[in-house]
Amino acid sequence: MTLLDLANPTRFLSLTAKVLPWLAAATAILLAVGLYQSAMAPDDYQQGATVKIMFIHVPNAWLAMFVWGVMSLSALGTLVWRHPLADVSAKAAAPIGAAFTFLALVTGSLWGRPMWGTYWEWDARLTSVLILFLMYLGLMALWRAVEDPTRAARAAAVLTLVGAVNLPIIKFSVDWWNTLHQPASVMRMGGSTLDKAFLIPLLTMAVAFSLLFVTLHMAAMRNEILRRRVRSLQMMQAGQQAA
Amino acid sequence: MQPAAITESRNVMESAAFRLVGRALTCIRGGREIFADLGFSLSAGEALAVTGRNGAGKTSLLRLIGGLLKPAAGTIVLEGSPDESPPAEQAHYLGHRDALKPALSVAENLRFWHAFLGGERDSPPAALAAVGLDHIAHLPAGYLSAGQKRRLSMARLVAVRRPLWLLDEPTSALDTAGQALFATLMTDHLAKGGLIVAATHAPLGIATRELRIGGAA
Amino acid sequence: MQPAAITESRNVMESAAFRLVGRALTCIRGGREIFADLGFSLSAGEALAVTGRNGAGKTSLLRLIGGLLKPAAGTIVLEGSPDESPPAEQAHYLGHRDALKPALSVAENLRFWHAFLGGERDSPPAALAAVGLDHIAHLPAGYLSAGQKRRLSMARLVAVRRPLWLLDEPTSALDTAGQALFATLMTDHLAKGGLIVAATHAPLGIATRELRIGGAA
Amino acid sequence: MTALAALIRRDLRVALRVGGGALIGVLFFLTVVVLMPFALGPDLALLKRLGPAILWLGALLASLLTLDRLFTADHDDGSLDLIVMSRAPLELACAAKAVAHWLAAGVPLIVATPVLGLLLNLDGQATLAVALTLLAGTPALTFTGMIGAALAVTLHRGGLLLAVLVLPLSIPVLIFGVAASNAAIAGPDGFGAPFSILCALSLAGLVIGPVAAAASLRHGLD
Amino acid sequence: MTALAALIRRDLRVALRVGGGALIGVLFFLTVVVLMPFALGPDLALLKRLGPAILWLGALLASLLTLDRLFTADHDDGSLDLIVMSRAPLELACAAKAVAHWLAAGVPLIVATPVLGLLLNLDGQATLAVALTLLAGTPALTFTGMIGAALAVTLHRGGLLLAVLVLPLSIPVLIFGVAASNAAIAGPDGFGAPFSILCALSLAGLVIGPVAAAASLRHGLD
Amino acid sequence: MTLATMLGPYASFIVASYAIVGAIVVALIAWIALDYRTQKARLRELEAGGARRRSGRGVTDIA
Ligand code: HEM
Ligand SMILES: Nc1ncnc2c1ncn2[C@@H]1O[C@H](COP(=O)(O)OP(=O)(O)OP(=O)(O)O)[C@@H](O)[C@H]1O
Ligand SMILES: Nc1ncnc2c1ncn2[C@@H]1O[C@H](COP(=O)(O)OP(=O)(O)OP(=O)(O)O)[C@@H](O)[C@H]1O
Ligand SMILES: [Mg+2]
Ligand SMILES: [Mg+2]
Repeated sequence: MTLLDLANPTRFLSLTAKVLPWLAAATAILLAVGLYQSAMAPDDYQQGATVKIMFIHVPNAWLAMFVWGVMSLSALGTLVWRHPLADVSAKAAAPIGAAFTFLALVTGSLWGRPMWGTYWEWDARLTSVLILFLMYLGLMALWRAVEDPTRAARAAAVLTLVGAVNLPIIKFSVDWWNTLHQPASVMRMGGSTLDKAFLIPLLTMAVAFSLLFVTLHMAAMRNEILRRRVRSLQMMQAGQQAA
Repeated sequence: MQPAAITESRNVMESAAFRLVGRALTCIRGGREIFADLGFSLSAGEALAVTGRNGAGKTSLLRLIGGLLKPAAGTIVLEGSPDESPPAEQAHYLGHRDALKPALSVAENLRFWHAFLGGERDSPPAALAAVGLDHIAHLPAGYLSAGQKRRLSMARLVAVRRPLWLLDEPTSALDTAGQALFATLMTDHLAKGGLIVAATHAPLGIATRELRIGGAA
Repeated sequence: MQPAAITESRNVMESAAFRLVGRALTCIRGGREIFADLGFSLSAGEALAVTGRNGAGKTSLLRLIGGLLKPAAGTIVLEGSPDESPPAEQAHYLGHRDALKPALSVAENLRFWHAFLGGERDSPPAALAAVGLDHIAHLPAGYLSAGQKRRLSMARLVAVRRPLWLLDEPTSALDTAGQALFATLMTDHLAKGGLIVAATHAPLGIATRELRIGGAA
Repeated sequence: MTALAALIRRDLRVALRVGGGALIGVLFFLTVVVLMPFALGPDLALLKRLGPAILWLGALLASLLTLDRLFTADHDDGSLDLIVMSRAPLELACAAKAVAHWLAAGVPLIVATPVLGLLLNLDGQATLAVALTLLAGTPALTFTGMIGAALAVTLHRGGLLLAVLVLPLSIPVLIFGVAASNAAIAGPDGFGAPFSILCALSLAGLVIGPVAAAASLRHGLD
Repeated sequence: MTALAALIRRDLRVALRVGGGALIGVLFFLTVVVLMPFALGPDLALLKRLGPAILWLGALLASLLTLDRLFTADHDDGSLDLIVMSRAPLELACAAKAVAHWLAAGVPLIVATPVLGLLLNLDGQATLAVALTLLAGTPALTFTGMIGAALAVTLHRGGLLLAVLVLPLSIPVLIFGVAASNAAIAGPDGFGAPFSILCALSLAGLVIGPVAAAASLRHGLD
Repeated sequence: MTLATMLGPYASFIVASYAIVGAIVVALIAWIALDYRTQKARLRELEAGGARRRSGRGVTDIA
């Protein structure tokens, strides 16, 4: 099994059909373990039980950014190598990434209310995640708006790459802007010295959510391939009737 | 802006034995295959009339040659081109849309394309006279009738010299005199060693070879 | 949206002896006089071919009849119209521009005009079939070739019945089969007592009277 | 009636398809609102104070972004000729087009207001008040803008007049809209007066807009 | 070179004659500024503090308004086909079009700034600083917006969808533009850093914009 | 010991965040599964209707 084999959509379908159940099972198991570990995790001396939100908030936030990275790679595949599976991968990833971003926002807000006393703050990190969310939604709208998938793929690829350049700039500039106007009122635990009691469930959950992404992405890619087959069959039928 | 005519004595078209060759072309648009495995070849001084039913893919073929569409398979080359440039850069494309800005005058429109397209050129006023529009050079292009717009597009072919003409139903909207005029222009162009590919439903008034595209609609 | 055909037995065109009469028409556009003192008259079942050089004023005359331009002098009336309505409301206008929205499908485009124009109507699917577009009814109109767009415009003439047809170079972009089809449609329309005024440079394939507009360009 | 309903349906469909769908309107306002803190700084109190103005600016922008081609698009593809010739009175056809435009560009804003209110830290009642003023006032934006859109067809060089005429016309709408919203946020007392003016502007627009647009189209076609 | 100069000259001429774009932009800019005092209430100090932000917001939104038909207009009349086929590299042609657009729509904004500064109670030096940042930053707005304009051709889409795609891309420009202006008003010290970043953004846009636009046009024509 | 006492004063926030994550993840899975079914069904329908993918088109056929 080489990468070239994977390039063939039919090959991809049959291969993933074998892999998918195992992946799904692994995801389920790891998620269960992670959930158990987080339930058992002790309260933080400062944050109390709300620290439990961290175990879902942080993986979602990480994935929100990771998925854009996956889409950027796919965009390169579309523009540079014209790889048909790259289009499929980019399109399938967008809604999943948007969902993770949404969850990072929601869990963050729900954590912010007890911690900072407000659901929303125009803080640097929060704002850049919101922008990320908007960009996901824009990209999904773009995919939806154009019937012809190859045409949409190229436009989406250009936009994804420009967005990939832009996001760090936003993040960086927003940081800068916040320190300029007022000191960040953000209380962070800092990724530095996290107690093992929190670190282990967090990492388990992070791995579990990553697996969840891989599984969902693969399944969504399969759907997308099928959708394109349906489309080309429909087109061909129209052509046959014409002839 | 572009003052006078640039009339070099050297003429690209005469100096090179051009041949436009398309091989095994397949065109897919909007997910539907328009035509497959189409081939043609055309030497300097020849005109090819592309015919076929509505929706057969005549316009699509012209756009493939002009590089405005990418073929799903196959190649198009202009053999004998001195500088290896793609056919698009050696070609004039006269499509359904006239590439005119209604707010600019007739003369301004032509002068723009004259300056923008570059290469060997004749003077714009002479070109306007050649298509019979010199008396309305100052009118905004938005005021022109359908046939007058077509004539203004034709003026572009005269003002800027390109060896390959891609013409999409060039005589539509032209009156009888206009069609005769256009036939003369094409004959001249061919005599100078030019090539013409024209999609058409009506006779062009010149000797042509015919490429019939199957397909339906 | 518009389910089935509305085929009343009463037919406006048959019941009234229509006559379209233009008297002493002068048309001024952009400050220039296009034509002056033009008159014509046309009875039910007759077709008038308006001819003339490019820029003579053929399109302008059609637009005068359709009420899209106001004559500087003269009148145009549809005599024998049952309800004193202006010619515009009794007319179909088929201009150079196809009045199609590229984002809507072929069927949606036709259904819209069918519902919007109102009056006596036939079913849109039947009209699509009549012009040979039924197999691509679901395609976005933006995907159509030039001739297919023209056919879709023709479908409007079939789907909604109007006694007076104003046609501006109707056969341009149509293939041979399309032109024959259109000739049949026009013959049918005339046989039912309709009127046709068509600006054209090419023979229409039906018996016509001719109105030649002088002018130049 | 069928004719007008068909026109509304078509324009809506085109707007949604070309603009990317019904949700895009909401997304657009979200984007505009998210933009504000970047310019104004992350000062929640200030944002809250500016909230209504931001929402109203978004409304104006959304209607301008889509209005300028309201009639020119139909003119360019030849539809306008047929609409003018049709049996439906041109005034009503213009009104129908305006309604479709408002549904596609105005309503999403009103629907999105609660979400945006959250981001701008407005409380429930204030959000409701702003939504109400938008509901009352955005038709006025559409109807005044329509006059400019019709002029743009008439005068081929017409963008100029479009801008000169329309934007000043919409400034009163903006001012009263913002005033009414601010009044509602401050307390229920001052709300009535600007709100009724806003309604009056919309009603006046409903009459004047289509009539003026139709007149300009009728005289301006060529 | 002649080719590109001709393109710039043509686009400028069309813009000035048709009038629409540039003037709508300036008037919208004006509207945004005029609206602010009403939104903020009679707080002159606050108005002055927010001045640069308001001007920058106005500039961003105004450029959005005028950009969307940058390429679609050429596509609709068939010019774009010829431009793509021509011997001038498409990237340079795109850049030329952007330059023309900036001259027609961006420069008037900068020229209008002093007038608007008066309305916002900015003193002379502050106004100058804002105008300077606009001069350095609006090209970046044009160049990022250009990507959206090219996508509009590729996608056959327009209106709000494009605004949604383009606005997030222009956020950094907004941030640094406002930061530089504020710094200039506060004192000459902090001005350098954000201003040079703004210039860098414009330069980066000068490269990325035309390349991305050309890529999208090349793939997207049909 | 109820959930609320175990999770302290902010139980509702914790439960809500877990619930929302759960709901969205389930929704994603359901959407993907449903999508798979509909595509499969449409494919079967089309193939029953006589449409057949041409072989040898290889990679391009999904585009
Ligand atoms: C809507 C609100 C919020 C959003 C959008 C958000 C977003 C993010 C993002 C994007 C990350 C990953 C950053 C990185 O790894 O560099 C993150 C990590 C994190 N967030 Fe949040 N967050 C929000 C609210 C909160 C709140 C209220 C807290 C706690 C008081 C919090 C605590 C954390 C922690 C502890 C991490 C891990 C930090 C690390 O990896 O170093 N977040 N959040
Ligand atoms: N919008 C306009 N404003 C001013 N003058 C116009 C306008 N449209 C056309 N004209 C002028 O009116 C004259 C007649 O135009 P018209 O379109 O009626 O000609 P036509 O007979 O249809 O020509 P063709 O055969 O080319 O279609 C032309 O000389 C043209 O320049
Ligand atoms: N933009 C497009 N997207 C998808 N399909 C298209 C597009 N344009 C044209 N087509 C389809 O491609 C086929 C060929 O179109 P083309 O315009 O090449 O036909 P043509 O031979 O020029 O016809 P005509 O004689 O009507 O001009 C048509 O069936 C049409 O539906
Ligand atoms: Mg064609
Ligand atoms: Mg004409």
